[in-house]
Amino acid sequence: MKILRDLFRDYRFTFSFSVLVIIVALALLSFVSPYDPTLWNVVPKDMKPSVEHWLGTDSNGQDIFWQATFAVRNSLIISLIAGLVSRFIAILVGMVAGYKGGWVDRVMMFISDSLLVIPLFLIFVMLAMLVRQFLNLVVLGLMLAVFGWAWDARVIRSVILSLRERDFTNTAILSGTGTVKLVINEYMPFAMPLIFSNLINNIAWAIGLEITLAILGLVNLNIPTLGTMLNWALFYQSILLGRWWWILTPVILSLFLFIALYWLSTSISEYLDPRTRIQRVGA
Amino acid sequence: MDKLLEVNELTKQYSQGNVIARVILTAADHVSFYIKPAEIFTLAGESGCGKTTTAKIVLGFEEATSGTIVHNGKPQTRKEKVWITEGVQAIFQDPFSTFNPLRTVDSYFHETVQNFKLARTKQEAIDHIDKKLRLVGLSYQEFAGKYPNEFSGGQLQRISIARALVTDPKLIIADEPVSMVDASLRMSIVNLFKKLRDELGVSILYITHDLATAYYVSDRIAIMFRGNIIEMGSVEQVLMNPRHPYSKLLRDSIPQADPKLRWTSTVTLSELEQEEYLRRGCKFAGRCPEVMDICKGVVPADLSVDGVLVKCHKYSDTQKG
Amino acid sequence: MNNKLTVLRTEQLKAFYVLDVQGTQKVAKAVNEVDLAIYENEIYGIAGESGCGKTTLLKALFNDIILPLRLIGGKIFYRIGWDEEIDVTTLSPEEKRKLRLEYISYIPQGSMSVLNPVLKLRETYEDFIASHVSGQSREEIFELAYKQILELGLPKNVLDVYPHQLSGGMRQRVTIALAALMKPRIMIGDEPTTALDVVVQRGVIQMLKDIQKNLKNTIILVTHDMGVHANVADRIGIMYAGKIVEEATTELIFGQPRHPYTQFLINSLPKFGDKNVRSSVPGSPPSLANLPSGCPFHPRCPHVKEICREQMPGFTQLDENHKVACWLVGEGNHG
Amino acid sequence: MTFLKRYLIPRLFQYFLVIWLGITVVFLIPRLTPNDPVMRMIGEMRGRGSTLEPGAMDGIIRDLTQMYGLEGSWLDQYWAFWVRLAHGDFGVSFFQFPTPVNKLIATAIPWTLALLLTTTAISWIVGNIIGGLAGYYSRKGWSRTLDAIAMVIRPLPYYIFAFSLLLLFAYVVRWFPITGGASLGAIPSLSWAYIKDVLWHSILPALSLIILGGAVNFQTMKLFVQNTNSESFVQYAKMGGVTEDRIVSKYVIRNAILPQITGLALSLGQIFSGALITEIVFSYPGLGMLLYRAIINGDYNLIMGITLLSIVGITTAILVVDLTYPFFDPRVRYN
Repeated sequence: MKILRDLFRDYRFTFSFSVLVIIVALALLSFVSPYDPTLWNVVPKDMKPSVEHWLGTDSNGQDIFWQATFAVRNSLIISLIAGLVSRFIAILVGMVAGYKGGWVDRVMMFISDSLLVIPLFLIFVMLAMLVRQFLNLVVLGLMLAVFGWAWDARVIRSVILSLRERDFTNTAILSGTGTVKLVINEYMPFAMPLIFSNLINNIAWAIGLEITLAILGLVNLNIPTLGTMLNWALFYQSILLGRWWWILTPVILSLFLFIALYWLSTSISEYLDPRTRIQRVGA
Repeated sequence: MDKLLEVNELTKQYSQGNVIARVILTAADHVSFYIKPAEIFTLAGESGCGKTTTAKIVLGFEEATSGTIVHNGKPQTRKEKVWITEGVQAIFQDPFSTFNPLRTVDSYFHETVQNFKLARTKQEAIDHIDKKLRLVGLSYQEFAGKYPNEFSGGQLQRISIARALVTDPKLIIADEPVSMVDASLRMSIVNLFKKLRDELGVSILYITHDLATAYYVSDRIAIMFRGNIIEMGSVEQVLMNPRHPYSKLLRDSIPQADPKLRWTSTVTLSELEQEEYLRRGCKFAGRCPEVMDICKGVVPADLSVDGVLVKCHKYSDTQKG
Repeated sequence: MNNKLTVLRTEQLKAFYVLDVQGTQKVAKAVNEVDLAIYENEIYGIAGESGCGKTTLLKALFNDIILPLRLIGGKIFYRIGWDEEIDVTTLSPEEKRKLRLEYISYIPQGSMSVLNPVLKLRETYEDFIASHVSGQSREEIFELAYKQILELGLPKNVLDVYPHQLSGGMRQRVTIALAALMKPRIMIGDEPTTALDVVVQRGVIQMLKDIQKNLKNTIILVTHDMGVHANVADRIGIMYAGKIVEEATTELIFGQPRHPYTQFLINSLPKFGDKNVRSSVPGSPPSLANLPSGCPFHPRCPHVKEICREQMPGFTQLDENHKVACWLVGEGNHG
Repeated sequence: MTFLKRYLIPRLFQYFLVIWLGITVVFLIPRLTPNDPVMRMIGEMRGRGSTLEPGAMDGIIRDLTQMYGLEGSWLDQYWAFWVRLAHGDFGVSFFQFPTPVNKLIATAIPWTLALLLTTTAISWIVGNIIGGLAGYYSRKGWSRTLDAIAMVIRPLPYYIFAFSLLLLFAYVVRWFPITGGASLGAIPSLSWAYIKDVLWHSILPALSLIILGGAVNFQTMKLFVQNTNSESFVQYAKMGGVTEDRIVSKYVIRNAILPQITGLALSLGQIFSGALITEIVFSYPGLGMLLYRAIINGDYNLIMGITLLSIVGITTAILVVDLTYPFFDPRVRYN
């Protein structure tokens, strides 16, 4: 509780926390939506925002507000799958590479370095081109996860490497503790804050990539996500036709979502980093 | 003679660089010594002399390039961890790094008791731990539930010793245990070693650069230089009357806490550490005040002079005669 | 002795760390009412355990007070010329900068990281010199630098390399040479030999003594190693919990220590040829953020009296070179 | 150990290994996906309503199989794939049949290179300089303001940021042209009018890349500088009275820039991907736009060509950046 109180002192944390609460609430609202998001022409087309349709309606004959709740929910699902699965890979690779060392380390780090270097976006485009019709939420999330772990594996590895040199590793060994328990008990508490803030960044990255792929038409456009909403809005030339309510909904939602996620991760990692804590003290 | 630990011809080489470019450094070069039961044996030398490397190999944290280690007559194998089978424990230099700052200190004790199945009930475990803590002048109540940063360095080092005692070891390896403890508290740690030796019969491999405490606490001493033991014997003989020129230099360079014993002579310093490692003959030949021609080409043998092992050409005549 | 010229002097110096830890203010009284008078042409040692405030005192003497360290009270005087004393706490940053290296120089704790890793030592020298002199005299000083390097027995190409190419002892000797280059009146060293091996330490101490003898200036040396103090210092101040508790010539500190803390400190040091049992000071040093009342040593003192718990003793001048702050010594003389 | 053996050769080895790995992945992707690209192609042709006779269909299938290099065992295919690459042959484009992929890429590449090189250079240099100064003077108001702005821009993905700029500056306030690399109907020439036209059209895409990249560089550099500022060698220089301008340039920024060079190398892949997306948003006629058209038209060959070329290009660029690193860091140059 004290931690939360301290965190709320940071305006960035307060802001992002509130925004995320609203966005998650939006996503949850989708469960009580009066409309089926996959059906078209359930409401009159191209209506301006009104009491009946808070954010207006689009050219597909869908209510934008309720469509947005589904979009947010699905984008969050994709990115959570991507974030959590890639976190799992990153922790595994980082811990094994860092603790084992030797050629295991070298091979794993070569693979993750290569993933960092290769223009992943193009690889995603190729993949998505080929498997477009199979791209449901889970597959897309997993696809992003398989390629999204490299940076964090490196970070976790370097944390382990520096901790391995500390004597408490040896103390634990001399206390008869096994390797797996040692890594979990001794190293995870140090790596956790990093893993957590990287998880948030990774979620943002996944949402961003989904939007890009969706705009290029490389995902299943019948599943509402922030990206597919933008795709339809662009497809129907909503800007040129002056239907600002349609295009602005996903744009503003994503602007707030990205800023909130980033601020959340920076405020938390700053809070947990003792060095910056001291800097704040002196200011 | 009864030997608790025997180290024979231990060699450790490190290679630096990658597959194409490689330099091999010998950190420990055919190091041999033994430790008797209830004895404090000191391995002394400056940084990079190989004393810590030797300790790590004895503990099984690193593997030797060649050589054998025998515990109580049984050779140390790769599979069996020595601290489980032979009761070897260790304490480290930096008391603040010995315990994870995010864990309570007592958790290490309970973990050890659990892992080694030293108690059946929680109360039994606490009693066992309390007994060990009392040996170092602390008690269970004083430390249960506390984190490392709630103790001073001296207290933590004593807790560290108590932790090592939980498994009732025969041998404790202490790597520079007092170098980061304040002078006013240093003796409380060193005196503990004596107490463990005299009352519990524990042997201690004391690794240090501080010859003054080594003299105070230990029975026998080996002085290392660039991977070799260059002189070994009882502390009285080695430190009060050093034979090897390097031992003399090292001994005389310890600043004595007595303004009447100020240095009068000057020293020459070596500038190229790596060069000394790679030197062919005696590694000290580059700055030895008593250097002879033979020193630069031939590695001196281990000679026995008045019961002291000396690795120096100066004494090859006395040996023959 | 006391007709010696005082080159650096403090009056009731108080420097505290003020930290705001998650809403609560924490004050660490690192330097607490310290009066020092350090003479010209001497090596003054400051001894004490970790966390006694000796490094902070050094920073204050160097007039380098940066947040979260704050100067709470007191004055620091440097003597400029023969008879002019200036209170350096009132100087502007630029005036402070100019005094450094020229008047008072700093010898860091010997480590890799004090020298800029991407500059050759020559460039580091050049930065330090050019910040203080300009024009023709700059070249002269460079010539002087090379001459000095040879005199101090350092290899003459030492300035043509990068810091990581030198051994620790060599780096440390270069920083000492740099500190002495402009013939400062005061040199300040913070554990300059602690990270070094014993043989190298001996060489570095030799060099420090040689420099002091040549320049006839003042060196203030902080170290926890009483052996080093015994070898180099002319006078020693023993610091405990932010205060100087005893000050005397080296001979007196080692021969006739009067403060119980000093006595423990001296008697706990092992000596060759003497295996008599030595004991430590009981207990642990106090935290500077939570000092005991009265004399800060009283919880560990075997001779504690009622007054020790209540009041901090003032100094008793035992003779002109020896003063102690302890209720056991010279009772009634405390002010 | 020579620098060549210790640094250069391992680095080159890694370079070729990465290229090999990347190209192999590109080779494997269509073969590992559950989807036969030839049948998918046929399906798409059907979907567009073209009807074919069964005989002609077989011919097309054979042609396409050959064109994709899907004949024979995987090993044969793999070998043939490399042989084709070695000849610089990426096959022909489908949507501009039968223009070779090479030719399409060749016309697009100058646009992308010009945009990418200038924006990367500008955002790196400007971001680092401003970030460096903001880090050193982190308590100043302007530093905090810039930091707040960067905090908002930094998290935005390329598409969203570019699109927001487009909305703002091309629709809301019509300061810049909406789309294209040049005005419609403008004839490429070296005339001032044409160059001006091209620059005018490139301002918005360039600006979006510079601002976004600059914000990232600004923030990381600011952090690096704040960390470097507390390094011992900076503190030591301050204690030696080195002037502030020297400390900022030669001690702080000079060292803080080192991880930024490595950072640039590591992020080139992302920057490139971002540039492609930006081109799509602004309809800028480079590789990104070409890629977009390839995606819309299902031109797999063209996408593969762009991907392969990008992998080689990016890894080479990274190699070049990495090879300049030793010029900045002597610790790599001399063991």
